[in-house]
Amino acid sequence: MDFELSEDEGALARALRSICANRFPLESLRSRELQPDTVDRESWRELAEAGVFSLRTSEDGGGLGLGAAAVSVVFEELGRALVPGPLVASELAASIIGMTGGTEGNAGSPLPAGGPLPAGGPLPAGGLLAGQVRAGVALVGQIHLGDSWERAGGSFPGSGRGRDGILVEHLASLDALVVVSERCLQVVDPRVVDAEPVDRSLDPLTPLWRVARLPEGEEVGGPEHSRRWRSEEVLLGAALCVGVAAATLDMAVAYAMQRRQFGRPVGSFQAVKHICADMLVRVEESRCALHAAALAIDQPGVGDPVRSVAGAALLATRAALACSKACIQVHGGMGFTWEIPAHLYLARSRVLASAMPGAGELEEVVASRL
Amino acid sequence: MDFELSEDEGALARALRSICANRFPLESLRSRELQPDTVDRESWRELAEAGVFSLRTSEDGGGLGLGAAAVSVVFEELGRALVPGPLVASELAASIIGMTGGTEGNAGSPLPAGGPLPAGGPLPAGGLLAGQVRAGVALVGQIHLGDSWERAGGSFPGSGRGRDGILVEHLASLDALVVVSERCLQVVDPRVVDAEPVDRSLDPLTPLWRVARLPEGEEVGGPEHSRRWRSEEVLLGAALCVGVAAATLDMAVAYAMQRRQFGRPVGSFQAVKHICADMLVRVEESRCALHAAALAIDQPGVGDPVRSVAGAALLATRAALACSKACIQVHGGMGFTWEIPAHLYLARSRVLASAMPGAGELEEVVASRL
Amino acid sequence: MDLRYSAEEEELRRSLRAWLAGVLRGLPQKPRPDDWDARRRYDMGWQRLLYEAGYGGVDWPKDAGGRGSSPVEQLVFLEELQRARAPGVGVGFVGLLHAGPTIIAEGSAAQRARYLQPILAGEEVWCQGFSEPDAGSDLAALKTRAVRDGDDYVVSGQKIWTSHAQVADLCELLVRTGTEGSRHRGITWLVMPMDAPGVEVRPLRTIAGSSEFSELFLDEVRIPVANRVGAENDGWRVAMVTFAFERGTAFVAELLESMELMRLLAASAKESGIWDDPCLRQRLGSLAAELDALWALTRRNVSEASRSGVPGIGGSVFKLAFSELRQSMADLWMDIEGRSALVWGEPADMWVNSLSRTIAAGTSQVQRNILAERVLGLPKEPSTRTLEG
Amino acid sequence: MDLRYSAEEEELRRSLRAWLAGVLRGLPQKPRPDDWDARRRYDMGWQRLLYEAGYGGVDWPKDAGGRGSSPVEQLVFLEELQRARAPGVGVGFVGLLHAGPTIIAEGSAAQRARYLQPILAGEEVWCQGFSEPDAGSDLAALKTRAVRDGDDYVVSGQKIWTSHAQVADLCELLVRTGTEGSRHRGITWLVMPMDAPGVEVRPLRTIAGSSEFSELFLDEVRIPVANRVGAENDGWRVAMVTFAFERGTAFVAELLESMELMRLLAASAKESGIWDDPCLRQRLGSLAAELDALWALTRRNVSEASRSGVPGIGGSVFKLAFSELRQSMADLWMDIEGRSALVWGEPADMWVNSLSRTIAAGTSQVQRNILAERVLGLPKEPSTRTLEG
Repeated sequence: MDFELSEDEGALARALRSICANRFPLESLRSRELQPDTVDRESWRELAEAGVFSLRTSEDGGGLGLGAAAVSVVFEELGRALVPGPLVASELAASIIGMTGGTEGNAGSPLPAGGPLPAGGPLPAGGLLAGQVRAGVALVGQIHLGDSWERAGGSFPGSGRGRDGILVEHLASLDALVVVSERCLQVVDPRVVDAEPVDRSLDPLTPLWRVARLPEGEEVGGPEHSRRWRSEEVLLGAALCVGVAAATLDMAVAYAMQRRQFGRPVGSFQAVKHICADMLVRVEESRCALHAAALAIDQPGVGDPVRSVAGAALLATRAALACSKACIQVHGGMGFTWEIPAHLYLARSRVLASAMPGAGELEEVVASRL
Repeated sequence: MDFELSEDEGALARALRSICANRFPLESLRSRELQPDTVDRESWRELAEAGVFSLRTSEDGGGLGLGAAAVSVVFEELGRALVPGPLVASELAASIIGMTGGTEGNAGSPLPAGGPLPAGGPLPAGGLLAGQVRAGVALVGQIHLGDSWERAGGSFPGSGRGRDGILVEHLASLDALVVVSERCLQVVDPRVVDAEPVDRSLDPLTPLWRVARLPEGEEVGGPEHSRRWRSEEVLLGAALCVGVAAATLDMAVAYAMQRRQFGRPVGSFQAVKHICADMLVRVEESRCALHAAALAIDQPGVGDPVRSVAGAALLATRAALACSKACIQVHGGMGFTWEIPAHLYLARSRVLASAMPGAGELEEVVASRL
Repeated sequence: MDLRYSAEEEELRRSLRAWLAGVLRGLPQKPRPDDWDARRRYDMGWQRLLYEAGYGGVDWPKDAGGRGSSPVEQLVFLEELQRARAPGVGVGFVGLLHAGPTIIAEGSAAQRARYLQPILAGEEVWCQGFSEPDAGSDLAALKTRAVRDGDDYVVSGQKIWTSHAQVADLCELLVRTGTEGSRHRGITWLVMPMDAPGVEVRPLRTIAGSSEFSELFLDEVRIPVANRVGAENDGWRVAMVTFAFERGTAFVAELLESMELMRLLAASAKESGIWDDPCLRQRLGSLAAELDALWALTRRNVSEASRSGVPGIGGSVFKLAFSELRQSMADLWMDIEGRSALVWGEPADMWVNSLSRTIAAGTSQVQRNILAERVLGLPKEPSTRTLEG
Repeated sequence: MDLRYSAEEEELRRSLRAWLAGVLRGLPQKPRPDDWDARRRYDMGWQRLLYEAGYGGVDWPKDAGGRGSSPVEQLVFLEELQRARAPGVGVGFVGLLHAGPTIIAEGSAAQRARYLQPILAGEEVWCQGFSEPDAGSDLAALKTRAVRDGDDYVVSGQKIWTSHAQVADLCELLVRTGTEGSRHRGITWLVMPMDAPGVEVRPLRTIAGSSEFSELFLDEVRIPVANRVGAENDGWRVAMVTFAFERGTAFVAELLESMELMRLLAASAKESGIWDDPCLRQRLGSLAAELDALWALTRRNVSEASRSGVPGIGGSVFKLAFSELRQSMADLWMDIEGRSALVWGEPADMWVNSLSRTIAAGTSQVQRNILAERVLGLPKEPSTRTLEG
């Protein structure tokens, strides 16, 4: 047993951190705030080329053949850097549908990597995925349709239906849209979706569209794929949350060292120290839970994947929400200005949490596996 | 509107505090720890003579004719002083059954004030209560029998049934035992109850008996009395809780001023200050909620008595439990010694909370009245 | 203790209710949050209506042009306004609740004559220039300098968190006239006309995306010495004196609005079916119980203020508890809305804004220190004592 | 990252399991908590059995008579002991986990020869004389004085929170040999025989009513200079060196026991029907998820210790989180028991004892300071820095 990051995993994390620092520096992200297209396709291509979306694709299939643990390490970095875009669905499309090789008949028509979709005509659904995912540059979004996660009263997780109808993230940037239902996975051409942009989204880097009518798509996976999709998207979401929590801890500590009040750094006050210490506990706990959950998927027998994924998601969403809030508190008045990016993490935490089952549901899952 | 304590109410509180300081100093209470009889009948008589159990009895009936507000002020003091004994049931017996004048036929046989019950023979139930309560010295305990408060699984509040069967407090000291059920109130002679003492009780000042068999008693009140009993015992319990919380705040502050660590009083450290400040918030909130609930009973139209009593009970039990715990924390290692009385408040908080509906049930009541 | 209102208080309630029923029908539409000129017109128009009906300064003393009502009467006034969903104090806030009361208490006869009536009549808008970028929770560290030059002070520096500066006519300004390091002892309170040369207003965007606050840049602004309220270097005391004017009613409108929100959330949860979730019901019940307790605490504070003239300890207790409660309420609302909460709207706005509550006007950390030191009597931290001495 | 155990680790598990299955059948009954002589016999008897089977000091180095196992192997060892419900370390705690490792690291050859083997073989019981009434969280303030007199130190003072002093043969003692005010720099580490004249043990009753701890009163106790471990005035460092020996496994037994308790609570709630309450289920689920996370954190700490030899930051994080979690678990248990919890028993005992967790071995307040300062690098408080400098 060795639960420390292996050399390869450490190298992967460092590589991603460096790509994010180069391609997604906060200043350049912020220049796209509140715009309908917050994803820079060139940077996305670089992520793809670094293997972000093909980590779990088999080596035969052009991927790296790694496991959930490696992906959770990578997604923590993406969360930490606030990388905008349909990260989770794009990875799942590669690792789940990509691995199926797409639906029959379309597999032979891959699209040019990173290029626009051919105008008009029917969507080469499975082929699009199989092709582009291998090339690793497709932006794939998702929608959840009424399944067991749907809650009475409208709100429903995944990119789902709320009081405002179904909301989809990043629609204008997407190459493909996966519709997830209990029965199957379908792929829809985002250009034929009847949707209107939301006036203002809570997260300035996650634009939203309200879907009025969703056309029938091409089926690219059955109930087994659906189940896997829904379970693994929770793991990836948890990884992004851990990254968000870790980033806000770093920000809070840096500010507490530099900002002075009452003649000394605010970080020397016990009250501020204790806020930071509690953040640290949340980050460490949720990261360890995340890695244990990923290994429970990768290594049969080391743990209960259902229980540990639910537990990791519970702690990670809590950590992201609580730490991003605490980060604003440590920043005092400055934390309440748009200029300081603390609020971007807060908003992102909500976006990520809203794509998960609620805390009560996750707790029920854990309790049911005791 | 004037929500400050009136002069009379202030005088009542001061009088009680002084009686408690004289008759129930902590040292003398502590000499009775873990004994089967923690109630000193002489001191109890002094409480009774000060009107503690006849505050709400009409002036015609020999009482003071005051309302729930006055009783809540008095019971806060009793809670603060950790006065042991069946305070709540004794007050309710006076204000609820006493007011009925007892059952027919027995009203004319009051017992000598404070004296023992006549040995053997049938119990002059209503008469006992009517007589002794007027004299104000009866020690009246209570038992709750399976009503809507009973929870599946055994635990049930009031002096009720748990995994260990029905537990009664202070049985050996009682003059009468009121059995509360949904249908009626009955009085039972405690000497004919088949019960064995519990080896060790959580609260060293609240001895317990496990009841094996409970004889049928004399009916002294109908469903209306039962309902009132159960609602008002929650208010009185809340008042005791507020007192416990207030006492632990005082103790914690006094210790924090005197104890030095790292060359300064521990109370000068932010971390300790913040614990104390949070205790203060709980005490003030729960006391205001308590008084508002009492007035909602006394003054029709000023509030919803059901909602406000439930809310006050919720905040007061939380305050007692949280503050007594925080008090131990502020005392550090010393708080963990038997010698320092902090743990007595902690144990008493549990005793009081266990006589209330659970937090979830109280929250449901409040929510249902929104 | 008596929670019943007296006959006079009930009479005030009846007449207010009648007046509100009439006047509210004629009100124009509420302006958009970022149309500052319209907001000024709307809020000042409403203040004018209150003034003409004799409600212009309910809590102000009669000799200052107010109604001289007791704190309890003021509570009735605020309850009725909230019940009728009347407009709030809006951009009149600083004038009516802070600068005005300061001038009432500490201003000269001439200053009272000049400044008070226009506040009551809805003619002049005030803003507050207290906080600075490096003097947040530690207000005594402020650096904006005022140098005496003949009959003027020449003021340079920077202020932050100034509400509705865009439409303000006057600013209550704290400046340093003492030496650097003089802390509380070298501060002076001035009235600054916002159109004075050298005053620059830069709206500050908050995390809610709003422009409620601004930064003020002051570059050699000349302010007549006659505009000084109180003595030179005595401005800290002058600024603090207003807190004595606060009679426990500062948060009444928001508290009542919070209680209304709980009812709405319960109603909407019943409609949508999520009311079937007992954990949600219990969260709601718990928050409602705490709101009820804070409403009781408010009535206690107001009663104490009616007797003693000052609100006592309850105000600090209230602020600490209410700040955290608003955050919990907002969290609950966001959870109930689920995915819909990602569209910017009322829940998101409340959620994001609730975060400023544990920061603004003294962080919750500072509030806890205040409660511990001033109410419970715990000793100050050695280092802070040395600095504030 | 790899959570699978190696073939060697699995082999250790198999042989341990086989041995435990046999040996546990022959164990006498567990003594009552207040029968100290019986407890000593029981715990030392068990240690003797472990020793004879080669498990006497799993984590001790081979040249000190131990098994020299890796932290991961130690984890396997602790897991299997817990799984088999084997006895805990009991009164052997201080010798095996603190005094022994200190002597291994800092003792002379003669001291190693004299003290180590009797610990492993279950022959000598140790206790710890570190805390004092006025030196709790601030251990460096200790006052017990040792004055050199020929070949002896003469020691007078008072110690508190000494576990199982009633049955201890030896005491690891911290005394002040430096000047008053020398803080960390004037402390010396001594081995004190408990039967030395002048040593008085007074059991201390805790709020749980137990006699686990005692006060030690030392009145001119003569301790040979030969009993000093490390140099004079270097005792602080000597005492701290043991922390490096801690490999993240200190709380493994309790953590595993906590996870077992969650299973039992769930099972009993299902049986009694309160499992139908979703809020209870969710509270249980939330605590179980956090326990799972702490189990993951433990495996991370142990892995780190296996590589680097020291446990890293995880240990402090673990202690802070686990202390509060134990309190929440105990609260839940008490709530589930309801009225029955008023009869003293396991839930009450856990509930009351859980309160010491945020106090003992550094209050949670001190733990947070440590995390903030040593892990996150936040500056020390000025006053504390001056004193500890």
